[in-house]
Amino acid sequence: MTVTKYWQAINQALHEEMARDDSVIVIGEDVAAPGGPFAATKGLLESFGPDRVRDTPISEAAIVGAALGAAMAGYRPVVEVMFLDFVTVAMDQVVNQAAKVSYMSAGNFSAPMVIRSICASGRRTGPQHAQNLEAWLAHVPGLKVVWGSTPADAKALLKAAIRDDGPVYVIESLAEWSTRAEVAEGEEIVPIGSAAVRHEGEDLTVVTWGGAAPRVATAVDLVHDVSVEVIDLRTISPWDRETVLGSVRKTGRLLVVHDAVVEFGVGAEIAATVATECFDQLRAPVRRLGAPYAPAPFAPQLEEAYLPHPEAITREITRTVQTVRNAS
Amino acid sequence: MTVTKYWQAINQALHEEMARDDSVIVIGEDVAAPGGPFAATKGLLESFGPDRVRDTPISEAAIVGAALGAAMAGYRPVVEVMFLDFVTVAMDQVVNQAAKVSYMSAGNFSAPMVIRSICASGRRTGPQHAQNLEAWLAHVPGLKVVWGSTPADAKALLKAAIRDDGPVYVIESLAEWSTRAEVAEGEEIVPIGSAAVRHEGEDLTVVTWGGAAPRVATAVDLVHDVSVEVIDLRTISPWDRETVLGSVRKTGRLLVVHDAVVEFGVGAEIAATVATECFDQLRAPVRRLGAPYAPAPFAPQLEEAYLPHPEAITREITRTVQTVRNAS
Amino acid sequence: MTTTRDARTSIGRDLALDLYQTMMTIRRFETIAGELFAAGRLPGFIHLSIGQEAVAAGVCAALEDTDYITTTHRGHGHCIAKGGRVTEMMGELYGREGGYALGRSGSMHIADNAVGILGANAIVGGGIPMAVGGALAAQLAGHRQVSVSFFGDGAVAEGVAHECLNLATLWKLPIVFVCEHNGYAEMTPVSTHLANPDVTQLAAAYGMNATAVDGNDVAAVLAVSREAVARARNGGGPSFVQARTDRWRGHFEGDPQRYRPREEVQAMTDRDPIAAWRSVLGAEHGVSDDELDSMDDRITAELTSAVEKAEAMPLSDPAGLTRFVYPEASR
Amino acid sequence: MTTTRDARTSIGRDLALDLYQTMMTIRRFETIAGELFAAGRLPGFIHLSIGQEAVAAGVCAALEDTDYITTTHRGHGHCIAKGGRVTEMMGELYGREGGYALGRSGSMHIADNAVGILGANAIVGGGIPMAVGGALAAQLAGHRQVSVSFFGDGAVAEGVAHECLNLATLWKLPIVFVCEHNGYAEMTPVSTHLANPDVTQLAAAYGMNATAVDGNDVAAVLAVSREAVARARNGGGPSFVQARTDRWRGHFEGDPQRYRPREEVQAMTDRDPIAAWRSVLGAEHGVSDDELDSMDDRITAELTSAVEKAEAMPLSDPAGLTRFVYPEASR
Ligand SMILES: Cc1ncc(C[n+]2csc(CCOP(=O)(O)OP(=O)(O)O)c2C)c(N)n1
Ligand SMILES: Cc1ncc(C[n+]2csc(CCOP(=O)(O)OP(=O)(O)O)c2C)c(N)n1
Ligand SMILES: [Mg+2]
Ligand SMILES: [Mg+2]
Repeated sequence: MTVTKYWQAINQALHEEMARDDSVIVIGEDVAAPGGPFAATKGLLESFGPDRVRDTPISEAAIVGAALGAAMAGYRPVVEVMFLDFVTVAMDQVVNQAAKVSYMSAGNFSAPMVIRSICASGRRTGPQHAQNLEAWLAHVPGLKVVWGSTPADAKALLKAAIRDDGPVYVIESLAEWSTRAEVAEGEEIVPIGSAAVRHEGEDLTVVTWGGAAPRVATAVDLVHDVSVEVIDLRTISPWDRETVLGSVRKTGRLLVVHDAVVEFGVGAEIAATVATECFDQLRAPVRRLGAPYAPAPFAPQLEEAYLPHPEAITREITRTVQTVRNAS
Repeated sequence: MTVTKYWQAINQALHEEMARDDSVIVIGEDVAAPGGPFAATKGLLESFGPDRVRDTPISEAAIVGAALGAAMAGYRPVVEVMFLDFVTVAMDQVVNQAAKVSYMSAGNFSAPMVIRSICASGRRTGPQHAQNLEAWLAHVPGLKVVWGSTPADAKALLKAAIRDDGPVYVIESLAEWSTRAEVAEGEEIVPIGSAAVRHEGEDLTVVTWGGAAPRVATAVDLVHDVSVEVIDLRTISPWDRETVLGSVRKTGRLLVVHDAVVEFGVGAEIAATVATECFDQLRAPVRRLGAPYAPAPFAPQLEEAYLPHPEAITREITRTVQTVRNAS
Repeated sequence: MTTTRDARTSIGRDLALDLYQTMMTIRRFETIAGELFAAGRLPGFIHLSIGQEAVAAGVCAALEDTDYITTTHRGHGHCIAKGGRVTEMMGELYGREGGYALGRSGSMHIADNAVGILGANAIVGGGIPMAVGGALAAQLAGHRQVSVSFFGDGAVAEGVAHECLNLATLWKLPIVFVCEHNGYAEMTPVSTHLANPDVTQLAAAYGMNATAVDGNDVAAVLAVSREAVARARNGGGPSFVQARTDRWRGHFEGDPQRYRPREEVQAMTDRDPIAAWRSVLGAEHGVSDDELDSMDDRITAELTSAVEKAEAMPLSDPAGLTRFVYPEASR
Repeated sequence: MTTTRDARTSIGRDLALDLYQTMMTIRRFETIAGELFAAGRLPGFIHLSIGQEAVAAGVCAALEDTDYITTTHRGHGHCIAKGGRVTEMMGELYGREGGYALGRSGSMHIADNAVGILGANAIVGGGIPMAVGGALAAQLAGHRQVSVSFFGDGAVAEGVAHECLNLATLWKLPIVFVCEHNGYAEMTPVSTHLANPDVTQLAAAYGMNATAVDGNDVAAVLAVSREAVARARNGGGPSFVQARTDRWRGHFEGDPQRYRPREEVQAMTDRDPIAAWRSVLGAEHGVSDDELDSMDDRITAELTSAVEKAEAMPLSDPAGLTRFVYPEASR
């Protein structure tokens, strides 16, 4: 274990996987010579050379598709689509092509590839650079979606993603870029699909992930009268139903907290599933906390109000626990 | 009232709105001289001339964006993105640009434009032509999403969409293309955001829309022992919460039926909202019926099994009504 | 433009017959598919390349099994020419368990790892980046494989095509872009969808070799393809081939084609690539009409058998509906 | 290339001073913004166009208020040159209620209907289709307005740029595509991102007039812009202008620029478009250094006041967070 920053953990994962497996290649805008727009790919070019580490033009559709073709032909490309918002120009390649290759060929081809994007929520990047679009990706059969909220998870999930035989979308939090924490050297892998229970509790289950997870942690530290169980989903699709449902069966209450717009967000899937599966155990209505129905605003005071901040989370925790079932 | 086919109703809406308002223009692939790949724009070129009705290259991003620019500059473009699956190549223009123009300019600009796409579910068009992507669009603040399941609604919603001052995504069902029903001539407008109660009932609320709505209607005709209230959402975003919540408060049960993949679909938002808002009234767990977690398959027997068919719907209706609350 | 005479001289009798066989197999496959579709036996939509067979045959004759191709909604011909198995193809058109994709995908998504068919594609332009990726893999592996992307004139208006031309040139990838230029994007003529209908000029602007060829002349297509493929194999980077050809049928089967006069299609049949090649076979290789007729019969028999086998295949099993959403085995 | 001498002769003293004033306003606006950013007073990221001012000034001097522009993440200069108000711009950079977008949008999304700024854009290539749409509206309305899209060399690799070149040429739209070619896409040099760095060749292939110009020579930029704008106004369709220029700063403020040697930036300052124009003003229009210095002072004063006003603006009000998600009033 060494103390490592979030971005360095990502960097380590790339270094380790490229060293381990010759078929891993890295392509993207500014990833080679500049070492990545935010340094995540630093040193890869020097270590693995210009064939395996390539700067690309600003052509997200072509580079995602090229990664796909290379994956079908035996490589394990890791392609960087710088900000998650930019996947909008490569959506066909992600959704219609990469995610469906295995299915459409009945397993004759597979697409062992990773797409990495930053989500910049909380960094004042404005309406076209701070979207939380994980709900779109999760709605696509065949595409796995992971998002580590800690340096250790960012690293371990990326490694798992690279080793997965299908396409995995890896989201990374720019707001956590310089967060330091203990990270294992070498072979720590978080299996895709496994959530982490960050905090055990009895009264309420809070499910969160990605950019919201650190704010949930802060909030939980502020709450003293409620025993909160916090689950960091880590994998958004396929999500860890067992862990979440098991927890809600115990606590009887659910609050989902995410940075995406509430409406039609990932929280809806989790809340709806829990509402169905834990119907008899629920002691209070399932609740969701997320961004209001608006694009991500730029100004700090607006973005603060937009994203679920710790005070709002504690308020919602209290509110959820205080709701009592009326006669039905 | 005259009996009109679904596609003719769309065609009428376009004719009437172009005649009413000079600023309405129609652009898209094959929409002018050929009269539309499926005849929806038939006769527009002849009636309104080549300036206002334009065939375009296969450049969805450019044409959606051009429609946006023209909308910002005072026109009301109706742009056709042939199949809903193809919006993946224009997603930036739809989501980052059109949907956000009003917000990003604090109202200095608006984008009164319509994007029309066919959803071809049920027509054996395979994994890249039969996706139900309404959940993506609904997750985008600023974008309204409507989907008429009858000729009358297809017409009235399209007219409302054209008159709306913001961007509206209009989805149309290819499977209903030749369905005939009574359609008002002229000024029938369905306000965006208003659902239709297709069938009143006491035991269970079924919420549906688009391609699934006709199959729900068939199913309900097959069910005799349960009193079912059927709501056709018509507008997916912003959806008619009052009508749905009011109905579930009465029936105590909810089943959402849609053709999209269940996971992270629109049904999740409705089920989660109902689970929260009608917690005290729910007599059974909210349920969702939709496509399994797989791309849309091609073969008829596979697609039949993939989409919620009437028998599956009746089974789910019965199941939902039979569930009883256990002690909690 | 390579002249037909130059091109022909490098083609021996066997190869000449192979080219004929490929073209005729495509023609018959699609004619039969069209009939089956009209008879209501095939679900969905199908798009035929009748009239365009020389492009598929000529290009693929320059390729090895290990080379890659991607193609389009109008891709039966390319798949057949690249070595795709007609029975599994037919089974897929029928939506049967014995089809290439167990009926999941239909006519627009034929893929076969064994012969380098990375896939047909129902998204216009959608397959081009995948071919670039095949070329990238080939370059990385040092296998001297070549990747070919087939696409139509309509696809040239999709931005992703240009991204690929730029990227392939920058990276000197072993790829050949083959634009099958039939003058239509669905019902829209090229004059309405491309500002410059000579796509070689767009491609050449990136700095790659770009050649126009008569796409109805299989020898000419083969000649330019060989040149382009050799360039790619030798590290010379990408090439662009524009093959002008004719779509005899509607955009899809059932298309009433009100947007063009009957005479236009009539004139196309006068440029029939197969009839033309039949004459060459007779005149230059002394192949008799009888020999060709019996080859035609063998082809018809093979395809009739493929249809019979497809009809005998079980329907795709809904129990397997969610199989292969994720890959089942690791590589 | 239009020679500088030809270009200059058509510029009178007033216009010459206007061009200077525009360039200097951009330079000072951005210098101040850079300082404010370094001091931690501006949130988010900002991208400066210092060194590129002659493109914005030269192109926009050929435009009317009613003409449209779209621009990019590096768009302050274009917005200022098109008549954007510096106080509202500064307020937006600060994220204040008095900013153009009430603080919602920041530096990369300045828009102003009153002077035809359809918007800056944070998606590379994302604004180009919008400009095409402005041109479409102009064409439909018969207003003889012109639309200009500013974008960088990096944006040329985005497919949508090509879709727009094709569409605009097909429809003969009144648009000028202005590629501000500073040789970099973020940290990546043009040799790594464009197969053919001479973008005029790509544009010309569509059949439109495409001209390269020294983007550091404001007179030359104005001259080619006037030509292109006149062509557009007279129904002659689109033009393409490639203006080679220099980005003196990092991609964004705070970029350590390890990817290029200091000398490269040093050499750029020797090609300073403003210094060059100052000499012209002196030599050809007899404008004294004093006159220019006092103009500089007035500009600085105006911008200092803009900063003061911005600092005095209330913070954006979170109560209005969801306002304008849908347009509030019908047109
Ligand atoms: C992204 C996308 N847009 C539109 C379509 C609908 N479409 C299918 S084929 C076609 C025309 C293609 O023309 P071309 O590339 O010339 O190929 P051809 O059909 O002539 O072989 C269109 C518009 C599609 N499948 N994908
Ligand atoms: C679709 C998309 N991809 C990537 C980016 C990240 N990005 C912002 S600016 C930029 C470089 C743009 O280069 P160029 O077009 O030459 O403009 P310049 O910065 O040189 O003015 C990149 C890659 C983006 N904003 N949008
Ligand atoms: Mg074509
Ligand atoms: Mg640049």
